[in-house]
Amino acid sequence: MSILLTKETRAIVQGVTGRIGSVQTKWMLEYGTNLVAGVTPGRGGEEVHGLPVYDDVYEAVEKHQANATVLFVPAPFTRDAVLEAIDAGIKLIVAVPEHVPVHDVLVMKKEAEKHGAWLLGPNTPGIISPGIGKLGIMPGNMFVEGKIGIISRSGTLSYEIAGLLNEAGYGQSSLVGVGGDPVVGTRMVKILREFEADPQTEAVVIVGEIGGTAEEEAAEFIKVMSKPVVGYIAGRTAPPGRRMGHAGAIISKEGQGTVESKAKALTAAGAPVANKPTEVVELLKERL
Amino acid sequence: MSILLTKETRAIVQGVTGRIGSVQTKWMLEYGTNLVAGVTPGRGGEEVHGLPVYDDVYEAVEKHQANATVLFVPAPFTRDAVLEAIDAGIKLIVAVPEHVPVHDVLVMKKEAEKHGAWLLGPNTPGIISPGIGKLGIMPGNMFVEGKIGIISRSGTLSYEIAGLLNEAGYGQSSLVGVGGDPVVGTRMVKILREFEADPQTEAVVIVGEIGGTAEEEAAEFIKVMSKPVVGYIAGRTAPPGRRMGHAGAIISKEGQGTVESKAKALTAAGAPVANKPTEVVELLKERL
Amino acid sequence: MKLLEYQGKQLFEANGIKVPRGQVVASAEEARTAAEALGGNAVLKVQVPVGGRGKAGGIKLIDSADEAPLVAEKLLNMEIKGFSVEKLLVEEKMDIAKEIYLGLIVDTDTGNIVMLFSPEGGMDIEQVAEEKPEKVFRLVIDPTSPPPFYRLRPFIRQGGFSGKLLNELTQFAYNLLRLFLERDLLVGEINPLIVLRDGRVVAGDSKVEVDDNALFRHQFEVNFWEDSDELEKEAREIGVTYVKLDGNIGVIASGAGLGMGTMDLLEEVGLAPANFLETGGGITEELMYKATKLVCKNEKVSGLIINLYGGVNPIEKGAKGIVRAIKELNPAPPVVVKALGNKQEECWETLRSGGITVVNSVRTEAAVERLVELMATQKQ
Amino acid sequence: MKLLEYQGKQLFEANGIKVPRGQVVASAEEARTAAEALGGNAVLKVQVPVGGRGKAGGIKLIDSADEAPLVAEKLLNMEIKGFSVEKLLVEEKMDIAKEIYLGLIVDTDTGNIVMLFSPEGGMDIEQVAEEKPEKVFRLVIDPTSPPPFYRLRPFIRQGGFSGKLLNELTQFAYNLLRLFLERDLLVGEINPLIVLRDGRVVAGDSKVEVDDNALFRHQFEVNFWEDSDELEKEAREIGVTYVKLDGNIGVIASGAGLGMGTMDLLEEVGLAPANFLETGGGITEELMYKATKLVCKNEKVSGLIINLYGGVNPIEKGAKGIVRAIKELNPAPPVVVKALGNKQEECWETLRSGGITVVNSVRTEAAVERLVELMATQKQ
Repeated sequence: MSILLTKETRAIVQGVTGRIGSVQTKWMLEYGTNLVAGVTPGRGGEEVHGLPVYDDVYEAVEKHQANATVLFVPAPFTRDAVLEAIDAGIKLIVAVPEHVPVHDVLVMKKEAEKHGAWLLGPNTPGIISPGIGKLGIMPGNMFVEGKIGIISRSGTLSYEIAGLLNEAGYGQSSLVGVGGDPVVGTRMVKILREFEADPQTEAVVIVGEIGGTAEEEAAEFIKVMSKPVVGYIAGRTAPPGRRMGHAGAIISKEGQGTVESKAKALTAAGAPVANKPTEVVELLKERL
Repeated sequence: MSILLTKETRAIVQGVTGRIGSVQTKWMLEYGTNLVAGVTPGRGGEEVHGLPVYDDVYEAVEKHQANATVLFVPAPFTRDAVLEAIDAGIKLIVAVPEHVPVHDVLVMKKEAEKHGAWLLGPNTPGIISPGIGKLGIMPGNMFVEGKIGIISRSGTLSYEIAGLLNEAGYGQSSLVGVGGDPVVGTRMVKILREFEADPQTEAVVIVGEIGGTAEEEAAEFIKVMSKPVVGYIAGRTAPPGRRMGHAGAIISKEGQGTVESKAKALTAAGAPVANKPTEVVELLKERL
Repeated sequence: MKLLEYQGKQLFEANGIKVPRGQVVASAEEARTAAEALGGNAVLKVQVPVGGRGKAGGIKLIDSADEAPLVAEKLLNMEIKGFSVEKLLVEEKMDIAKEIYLGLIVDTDTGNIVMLFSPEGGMDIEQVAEEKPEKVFRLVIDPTSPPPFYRLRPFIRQGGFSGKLLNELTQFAYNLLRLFLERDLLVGEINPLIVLRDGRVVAGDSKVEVDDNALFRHQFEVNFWEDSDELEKEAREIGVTYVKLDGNIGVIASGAGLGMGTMDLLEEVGLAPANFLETGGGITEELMYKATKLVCKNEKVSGLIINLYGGVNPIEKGAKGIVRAIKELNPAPPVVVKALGNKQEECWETLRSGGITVVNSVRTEAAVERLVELMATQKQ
Repeated sequence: MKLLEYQGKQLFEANGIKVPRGQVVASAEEARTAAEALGGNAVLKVQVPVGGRGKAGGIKLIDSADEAPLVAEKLLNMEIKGFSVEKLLVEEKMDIAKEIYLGLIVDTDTGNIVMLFSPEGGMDIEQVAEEKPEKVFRLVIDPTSPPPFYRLRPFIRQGGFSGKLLNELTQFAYNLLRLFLERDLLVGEINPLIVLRDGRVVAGDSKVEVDDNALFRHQFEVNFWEDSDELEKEAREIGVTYVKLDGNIGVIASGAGLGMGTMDLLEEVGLAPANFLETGGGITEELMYKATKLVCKNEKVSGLIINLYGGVNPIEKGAKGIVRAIKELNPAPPVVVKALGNKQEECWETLRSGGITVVNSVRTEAAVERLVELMATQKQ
C-alpha cells in the first residue's frame, strides 16, 4: 500500500499539451504511472504520448473514470483548472505550478475542503509512491520503494532527504509534497493521519520550514500516533519572516511559526528534530 | 386569525426616517399595527413617531425580537435592505418600492427561498389583515374585517375589489399583494395554501394579470382546495406583452401567460373568473 | 428598453463579443462610404425595433459601393410594421459555415436565468425548438451563483463541438453571460451566431433588452434613447410608463393593474384606449400636470379617464396638476377622474372647483359610464 | 511587495478610502511647496519600508512653510534601520478625536481572511491586543463568500459606534475589504484610522502588501517598484527571488527549502550567506547566467554555492549559464555546484569542462565542506 496515489489511481494531466506538461507526462508514464488521459481546452481530439486529449475534465472523467489529476497549467489559469477538477468530482489534485496568487489558493483550498478533495500544492513537486507511480515533477530515480513516509513543504529538500534515506537503505512508501507556498491546499496533519493508517508505512519524516503552524499542529497528532516520526525544519538562518503589519502579530498564536517553536513542539510530542538532513537518517535508525 | 400578518407579528420599518417611510409609519401605527422599531443606517438613536430607530436590522431584531419588516427605501438600496433583513432572521418581508432592478429581485427571491422567508413584492401595496394591522401603503379605510382572502398582483385593483366586497358586506381576512413586477418574491400558490389553512378565511379572490404563469400554477392547487376561489384577470386589452426575443418563445410553456389561458385554467379548476370587478361579488355570492 | 441591432452590437463589441465589421448610417451618402470601407461587398440592414424585417424586404446585398446609395435610399424610405426606417447597418458579407443560436433570458416564474443554445440557429430557431427540442440545450442558472467559464464548456460541448471552436463558442457564452449579469440585461440573444468558413465566429444579429430600472448603476457605451419615440422619451423624463395604442381614449392610472382593468372596461362599452399611462407611486402636482398634457398630445384623444388611488400617492396634489393641465388645453377633451383613498375629499374638491367631473364610487365602471355620457353630450 | 505609506495611500484614495490632504516630496524645495499648499501647518513623515520611524525621529511637525526646507533636509539625510530616506510625505496636521485600528490579513493556516478592528487603535495596538483582547474584534471571512456591506455594520458596531460615524467606519471597512479582494492584497492595514474633531474620518497611515504573483491581472495606479532596491528590481526582471543578507557567501538554490537548508548548513561551519536566491522551476541557460552574475554584483561575495535539483528544471542547460557567467567574472569567487536529478551527468560534464567544482553527492554538507576548502586554498 501507499497513500493517496495507489493502485486504484486513474490520473489525468491538465495542461498535457504544454512544453512542461508534455515532458513530465512522458516521464510519469515511463515511471509506470497509470495516466488515462490529458486535458487541454481547445485541444480536444489530439493525442500526447498515446494519451487522448480532451477539452475539459468532465469529459475525461466521464470517459475514463479518472479520479486524480496533476496540473501543469500556467499560474494564472491554475485556479480555474483546479476548480474544474473539483467540480468534475476528482478527489486527488496535484497542483504543480508555482507563482499562483494567494487569493486564488484561498479559493481552491476552500472548494477542495467543501468537496472532500485532496489538494496538494500549489508549488508542490507532487506525490510519488515508488513502485506505483508519480504525479509530479520529482526525478523518479531519486526514490526507492520502502517503508518510510515523507511529508514535505519543500520539493528540493525532500529529494535530498530521500537520497539520504536511500543511501541508508530506507525506501519510501509515499512522498507527499504539500507545497511550498504560504497557503497550501492540505494541512500536514491530514497526511500524517493517512501514513498512520497505511500498513506499508513504518515511520514518517516531516520536512518542515519556518513560518505557519503546520508542524505545531502535526505535533498534536504525533502525540497519539503509534509510528515513529522524525522531523527536519529548514530556515533557522532565514531572514526574519515577513511580518504582516500589526495584523500578523495580532493573529499569530503565541510563539509559533519559528524553527525553534516547531522543533520544540515536535520534540515534546516525541518526534526528534534533526539539525541537518544527514541527522534525519541517524534519528530514524534509533527508532526502527 | 389571518395569514402572515397576525397578532404575533412584531414589525420594523426599514427606511423609517424617509419622507414616505415616516408618513406611512404614522398611518400603520394609527391603523393599530404592532410596529416595534425603525431602521435607517446612519440614523441610529433617533425616534420616529415614538419608534426607536436603529442603524441595522440585526440590532432591531436583537432588542425587539422583530419578526417582520416593511421597506420604504429607495429602489437602488432595496436589494441590500431585503438581504439584510433575511440575514437577520426576519421571516416576513414586505418590499414596497417600485422600480427595483429585475436582477436585484432575482437575488432577493433566491435568498428568501433559501432562508424560508416570505418576501412580498417588490412593487407591492403590502399586506393588510383588517383588525390586526397593515404593513404597506394601502389606505386602511378601504378594508373591513371579514372572511374573504385576497391575493393580488395589483395594488390599485385590489383596492377596487375590496371596496366592492365591502359594499356587498364581505370583509377581508387578509389582503396580500404579491407585487406587480414581472418577477416577485412569492408565488401566488404559496399564499393560496395559507388561506386554505386559515380558519378565518372562507373564500379567496385572486386578482391576476396578464403575463407569467402564477395563475395557472395556482389553478393546480385550487383543484384540491376545500374553499371557493373566484378570479379576476386584468389585461385582456393590454398591448401584447413584451416578447422576449426568441428565447421568450422557446422557454414559454405552451399557451400560458394570456388572460384567456389563465381564465381557462382557473375555470377548469373550479374557480370562475369575473369579466369585470363588479362580477367578482356576484360570483362570490353564488358560492357563499 | 429594447436596443436596435446596431446598438446591441456596439454593446457586444465593448464586452468582448465579436461582431462583423460594419457601420451604422443614416443617409445614402454615408452608406456609400461605409460600403467602400468594406470593399463594396456588403449587406444593408434596416434598424427597426421589430422582428421579421428580412421577410419584409429590409435586408439587401450589394456587390459594389456604387450600388449602396440607391439601395440605401430605398431602405430609408421604408416603413416596417409601423416603424419608419431611420438607420441602416452596413456590414461585411459573410461566408457562413454554420448558424448557431445563443440566448439568455430571465425566467420570471422561477427567478432563474436560462441560457439557451442550439447548434441549429438562424431564422427558424422557434421551429427547431418545437420540432427538435433535443437540439435546444438549456442551462438553468441560479442568479446567486452563476457558472464559471469551465462549467459552460461541457454545456456547449453538447452541441457537438470540440477543440478550438468549442473554446471560441464557450467564450461567446461566457461573455454574453457576463454582459447579461453585469449590465442588467433582461434579454441577450445572438441569432445567428455565425461560424464563418475561415473559422472566425461572429454575432450575426443582436437582440438586447436592458432594464431601465437598473440604469442608475451603469454607464453604457451606447446612447440607447437616441432612436426611441418622442412621446416615450418624454414619458421617461417625467417618470411614468407610457405605451401608445390605437384607440382614442386617453388612460391614466396610478397602478398598472388598475390601468389594465380600466382599459378592459372601456372595451366592454366599445371604446378603445389611445394609450396606457401608469404613474406608479410618484405622483406630484407637476407629474400629473405633465402626464395629462402628454396623453393629450396624441391628437386622436377625444376623451380622458383618470383612475387614482391614494395609498402612497398624494391624490389631492395630483388633482391640482390635472386641473392646471386641462385649463391650458384648448380644446380639452371630456375628462372623468375617479379618485379614492387618503385625502379623497380634498382631491374631489380641487377637481370640482376646477370644473372636472369626479366619480367617487369604487366602481371604475361608473367612471367609464360617466365618460361615455360626457362624450355623447359634447358631440351634440 | 510591501508598499510605502504614500503608495498605499494613493491606492486607498483611488479606491474610496479617504486619506489626509498631502503630497509626497523628494527635496527640501518640494517640501516647502507642499507645506505651503497646506497653509504651513504640516507634518513631515519619512517614507521607509520599516516600522518604528516615529520613535527613530522620522516624523516632524512644522507650523509654517518656512520651516519645511530645513526639516525636510534633515529627514532626507536620515537612515532608518538601514534604509536611507528618499522621500517624505507632507500632510495636513490633524485634530484627532479618536484613533481606530482596522486591518485585513490572510490567515495562512486556515485559508481564511481575517478582518481586525479595534476602537483603541494607534501605536500601541499590539499591546491592546495582548492586554485587552476584548477590545480587538475579529471577523473571519471565507474568501469564497465575502460579507456584503450590511454584514460589516454589526461587526463595527461592536466597537461602540452608532449613527453617522458607524456608517462612515463601515464604509472604510467595506472599501478596504473590496480593495483587499479585488487587488489581491496580502496585508491591508489602517492604523490609525483617525476620527477628526470635525467629524471627518481619514486613514492616518497605510500598511499594504500586494501579491506579486497576482500582478498579471491588475493595472495599479501606483508604480510600486519605483522605490525598491536595485538588485531586487533586477531579480524581479530575471524572474527569481532574491533577498540581500549580511554575510559573504552567495547562495543559489533551485527551491526555497533547499536554499534555506543550504544556509543553515553554512551557519554550521561558521559561514554567513550574502543572499538568498531561489530560481523556482524556471531555469534556463540565460536565467542561471544572469542569476550568477546578479549574486556576484554584491562586492562582499567571496564564495558561491549553487544547489540544484533537476526535476522540472533542465540543470544541464543551467550549467552552461553558470560556466559562462563565471568565465566573465574577474575575479570570480570560488564556486561549488551541487546538482542532481534528470540529466545530471550532462550537467556535471558541462561544469567540469568549464572548470567548475562539482559535488555529486546527495549531501549538501559535502558541497559546503568543498567550498570551505576552496576558499581556504584561494586565501593562501
